[in-house]
Amino acid sequence: MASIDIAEVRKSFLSTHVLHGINLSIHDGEFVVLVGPSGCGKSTLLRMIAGLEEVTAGEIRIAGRRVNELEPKDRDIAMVFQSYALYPHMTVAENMSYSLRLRKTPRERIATAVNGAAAKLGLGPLLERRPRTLSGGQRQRVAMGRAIVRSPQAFLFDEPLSNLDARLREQMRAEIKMLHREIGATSIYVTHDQIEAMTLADRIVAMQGGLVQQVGRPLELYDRPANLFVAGFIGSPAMNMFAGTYRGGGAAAAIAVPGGVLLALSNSLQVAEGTAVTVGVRPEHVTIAPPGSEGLAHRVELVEPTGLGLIIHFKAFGTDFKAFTLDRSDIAIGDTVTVCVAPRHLHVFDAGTETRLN
Amino acid sequence: MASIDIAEVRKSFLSTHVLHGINLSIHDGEFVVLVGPSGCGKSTLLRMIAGLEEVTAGEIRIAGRRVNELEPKDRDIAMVFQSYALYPHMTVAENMSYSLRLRKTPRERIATAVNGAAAKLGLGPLLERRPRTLSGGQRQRVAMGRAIVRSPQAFLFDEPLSNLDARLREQMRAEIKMLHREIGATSIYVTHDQIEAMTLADRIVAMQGGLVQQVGRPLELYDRPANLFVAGFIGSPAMNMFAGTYRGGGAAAAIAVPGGVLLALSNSLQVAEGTAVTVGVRPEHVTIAPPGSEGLAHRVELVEPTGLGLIIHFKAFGTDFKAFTLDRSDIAIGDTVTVCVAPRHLHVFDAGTETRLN
Amino acid sequence: MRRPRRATLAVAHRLAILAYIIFALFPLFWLLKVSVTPNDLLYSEGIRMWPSQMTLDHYRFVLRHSDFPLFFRNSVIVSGSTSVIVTLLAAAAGYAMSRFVFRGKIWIVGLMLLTQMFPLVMLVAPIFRMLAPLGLTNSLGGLIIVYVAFNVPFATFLMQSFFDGIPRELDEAAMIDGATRFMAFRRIILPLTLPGLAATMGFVFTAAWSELLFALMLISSTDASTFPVGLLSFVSKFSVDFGQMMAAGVMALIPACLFFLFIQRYLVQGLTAGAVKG
Amino acid sequence: MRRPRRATLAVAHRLAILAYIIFALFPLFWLLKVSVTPNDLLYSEGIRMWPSQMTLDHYRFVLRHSDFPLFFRNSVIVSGSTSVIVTLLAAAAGYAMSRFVFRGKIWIVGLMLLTQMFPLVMLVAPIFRMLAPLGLTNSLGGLIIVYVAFNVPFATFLMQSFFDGIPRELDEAAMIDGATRFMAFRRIILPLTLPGLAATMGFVFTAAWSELLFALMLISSTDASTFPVGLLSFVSKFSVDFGQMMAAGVMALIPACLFFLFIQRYLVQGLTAGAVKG
Repeated sequence: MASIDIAEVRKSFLSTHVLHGINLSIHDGEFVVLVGPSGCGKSTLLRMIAGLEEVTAGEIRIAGRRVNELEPKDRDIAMVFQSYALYPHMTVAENMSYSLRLRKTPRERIATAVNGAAAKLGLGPLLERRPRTLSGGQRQRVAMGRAIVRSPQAFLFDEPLSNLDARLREQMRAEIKMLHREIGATSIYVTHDQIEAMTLADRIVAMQGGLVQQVGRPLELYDRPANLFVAGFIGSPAMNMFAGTYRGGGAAAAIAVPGGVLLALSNSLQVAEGTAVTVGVRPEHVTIAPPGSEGLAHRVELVEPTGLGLIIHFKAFGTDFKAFTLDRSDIAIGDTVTVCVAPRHLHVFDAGTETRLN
Repeated sequence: MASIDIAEVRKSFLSTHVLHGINLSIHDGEFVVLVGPSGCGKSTLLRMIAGLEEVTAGEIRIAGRRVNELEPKDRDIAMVFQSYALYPHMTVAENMSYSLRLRKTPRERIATAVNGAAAKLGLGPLLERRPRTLSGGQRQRVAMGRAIVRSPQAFLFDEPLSNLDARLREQMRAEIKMLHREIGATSIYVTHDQIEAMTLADRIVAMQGGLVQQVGRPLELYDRPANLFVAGFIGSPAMNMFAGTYRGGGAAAAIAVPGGVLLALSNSLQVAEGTAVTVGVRPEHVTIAPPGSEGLAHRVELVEPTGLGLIIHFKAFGTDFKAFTLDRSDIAIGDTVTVCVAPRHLHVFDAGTETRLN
Repeated sequence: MRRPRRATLAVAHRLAILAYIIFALFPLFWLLKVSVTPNDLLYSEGIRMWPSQMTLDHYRFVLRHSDFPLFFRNSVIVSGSTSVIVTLLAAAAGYAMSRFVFRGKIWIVGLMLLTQMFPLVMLVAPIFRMLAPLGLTNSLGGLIIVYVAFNVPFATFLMQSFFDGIPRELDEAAMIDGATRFMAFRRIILPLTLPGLAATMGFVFTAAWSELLFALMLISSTDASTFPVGLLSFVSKFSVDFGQMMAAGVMALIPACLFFLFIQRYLVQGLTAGAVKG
Repeated sequence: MRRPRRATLAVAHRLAILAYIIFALFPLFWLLKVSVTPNDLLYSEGIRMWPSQMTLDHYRFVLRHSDFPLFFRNSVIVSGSTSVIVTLLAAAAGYAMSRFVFRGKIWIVGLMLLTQMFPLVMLVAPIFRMLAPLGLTNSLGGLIIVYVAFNVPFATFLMQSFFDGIPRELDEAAMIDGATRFMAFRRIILPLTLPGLAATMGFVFTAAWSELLFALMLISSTDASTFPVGLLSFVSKFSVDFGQMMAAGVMALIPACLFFLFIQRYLVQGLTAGAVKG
């Protein structure tokens, strides 16, 4: 277990700049998730920590020691790959013990470590099997086992669940989280799946375009996204967004939106009257009021049942607007519904800089 | 627009049997989703309807006409592929008009059709671009446009959204649904994603192991899954399942579960006393009661915040049990919670045949 | 392992590449050098990197007073026809191998490999016996037939791998759009395989261009001789006229160079794609 | 297009395959037939599919009274050494080409292609001049050196494509597990490329086995002659002794057949994987 410090790290491939100065401190025992769309640089950053990519500029420290120039084998980290990268010509036990055998660990200690890890992951009966005879979930477990056996300073995960089906992904996600609770090792986990990030992370690092967009606890990112990217990326169904203009001159601060409506804000903003803003509202915070209630009336364009609840689409504020409700109400396409949003659920962003204003 | 009838259709590749007798009637204008895990035969069935795979046995009829022996080009269907399969050496307009040009449609009618489809899909400014210069979402739209231009008898979709990121998938899903409302053509859509199936389908066909497991409206499958497979496949977070024994002898029907607890049922079942059953409960129907309430007390093992709500894991009835709540309660790992489930939310399946009993 | 070690590796790596390039280019350079060295300097300055005097006499002589222009023409006809015919056949066969699954595919591939391993020398006599009654010995036509027969298997293999690289869904989309299998092949798949066709054609062209055994054995008259046979005649002479031979050799390289320039951009595309992915 | 049309296509397809097999197998069959036909029947029964009498006399003569056992031994030494050396070099170079990105990669590949297109005939004289002072003409060692030099580029290409098929993540997993790059190569990647190594080795072996030009030009003594040169000597004779030549030819096929049997299961694996995917 060790802390990992990343200072002003940059990465270029020939003339392509992939990372533009990343700063990040990961505490001992913390579970940090790097999340972002493909091409955001998250995997490159992970691979630089692992030593699989050279550092163009900046410094990476593991347990306080600069590792920029160290070979992967000398960094004492373990990695779980997206493809699992199990050695096809070795049995499960040989896969798991390979790192210890390379280190000339005594045979009894290898056996203890392998059996311990196998017991933790329920791999006992599979130890003599070859990877190709295993199911996807079992391979994933073997890849985890290979990492655990060594008790490394840190675990690195590169989208380890993305080759599994939805059901198994949900289950393995919980298992990884419980395993982390048990072992407590520093972990860095890369994913493009915001639900995985939300449920696994102690802290999420949201990345886009080679830059860190926000770092924080999962519900911090969900409740107070720092900019439009994080607001749109985190949460499903995705946040509704629409353009507006700030009106702070009168008695109460408000946002003027297309259609001549004023949305009241709970606090006034530190921006000039008339600033162009983008307003965000999560679908679950859009309330469908009983008929006859005060509020804005809209025609329902589409109703999507997810089982858990309904996603109701209507045109509002010049955009396709979604409301999410757990009620199985009888709302149908063509109905007119009254919609309201509480001021505390409005997220306001500067339309130019895209950063959060409230 | 046409109906599609599938009668006792079977498919074998050499000695591998992929489909074991499929019967299905798709009505004119209906949107049917074939859903199931990979390898269930859903894509093979779609490809047989398209004429890309030969029919080993049985009959496929489009608009009442047997098409088993027809070439794909003579079936008057359009297909959207997972990889989009756009012709890389043609512009967007050429891609969209290719089928009409093959049919020697007059040039003015081609232009009208292409411009109409482009307008519907917002492809107007892209008509002269080549596919490789487009983003994933734009390519998806071109593939849709290529299908629409022809006004075919039926649309076939082969996992058309699985190459897009989560956000775009959500958006395109709604667009496909709205497009179907507008055009009203018979559509068959293949996916492995149960949320897509739930939100898009007029009727869902759940498949596994080359067999149809259940056919019905989305909420029918969600509320009354016909067997364990459908129960586990539809819904996220996935349904909790545990073993029990039927007790119908006394005053009220109930299920005895490990730990000596009796779960009351709302109706008695048509099975013998002592039948081994599997009980399912959806996580959102598991209620965390206020402290001090009557019910079963359990220690919380894991809390997963999804943003929308919390998934709370605890050990119950000999399994990892999940509850889903929209409340951001302060429940933490190690807390003891009281849990209750309403009898009407219990799904009971025969442990042997795996079919629904209640 | 600290940075100095890595730097050493990088330098060693680059040196190895440089050595390879020199090794590969040296014969070319030597060829060029000898071809412009006057005969009287060839032995006296044999080890110098570049002669003190240059001359184009060898080229002039070869072009004006030898049969090489004729050999060149013959080689162009034979190699050109062979490469076109083989490429057409291989495209059709390769497409079938790529798109259709059938029993015995493995055995066909096995046979194709086996025929590639045949010591061709053994076939000279039977082929001569087959062609003679048809009047196809001593004729460019006979040579073309033989070259086609021997080049089709590998070319098919090559074309198959190119077709394998084009998603099957494109054929299927075209067939659903209203094309027959053949139209899908001709209008959608073939245009996308142009680099592959060019590579195959180039491969076959150069193979035919440099083939010696059958060209030597099936042809006895100078009228139908090809370039390699002409070059060999230099060696067979009592005294080798290196200057002229090398001048002719440089000319022999012309089609190969043209071909490389021609397919260069396809190669760059292919390699760059691979590099970005990796 | 109704079913009958489809059935016709299927039949045509199968007939085409059959024709191909017959075409590919016929020379083999002919070879075998002539090799067991007694000399007196060779011309009288020339067009019969199988002679009325069979004899192994040709084999006996070739084995006992000719230099073919010696040629066979020489060929085995040359081809064996060449294939082992080339495969080792190509494995190292192919791994580097597959795993490392470096500037100029495209030019190296271009050079490799260019050297493949070289009419080898032109290099005979310079190579002879280079090897003679070192005493490497008329020696199997010289031949091995030449064959290695000419086979390394394509073999490297081949090995690169095999390494490209093995995910990079396996090297990386091994390096994170504590291996150096070289150990990852030797202990993880190389064992997984065994089919590729076998294929490359077989390819080089058969290329060297059937090479004629340099074997003819660099070697003049019978002691160091290889099989193809021996076979050619039959042709050069005033009257060709077909029976003996074909008997020798059948023997020449032995290593190719052994090799095919040896790599057959790897081929089956590879092709089956492709078929299931398709």
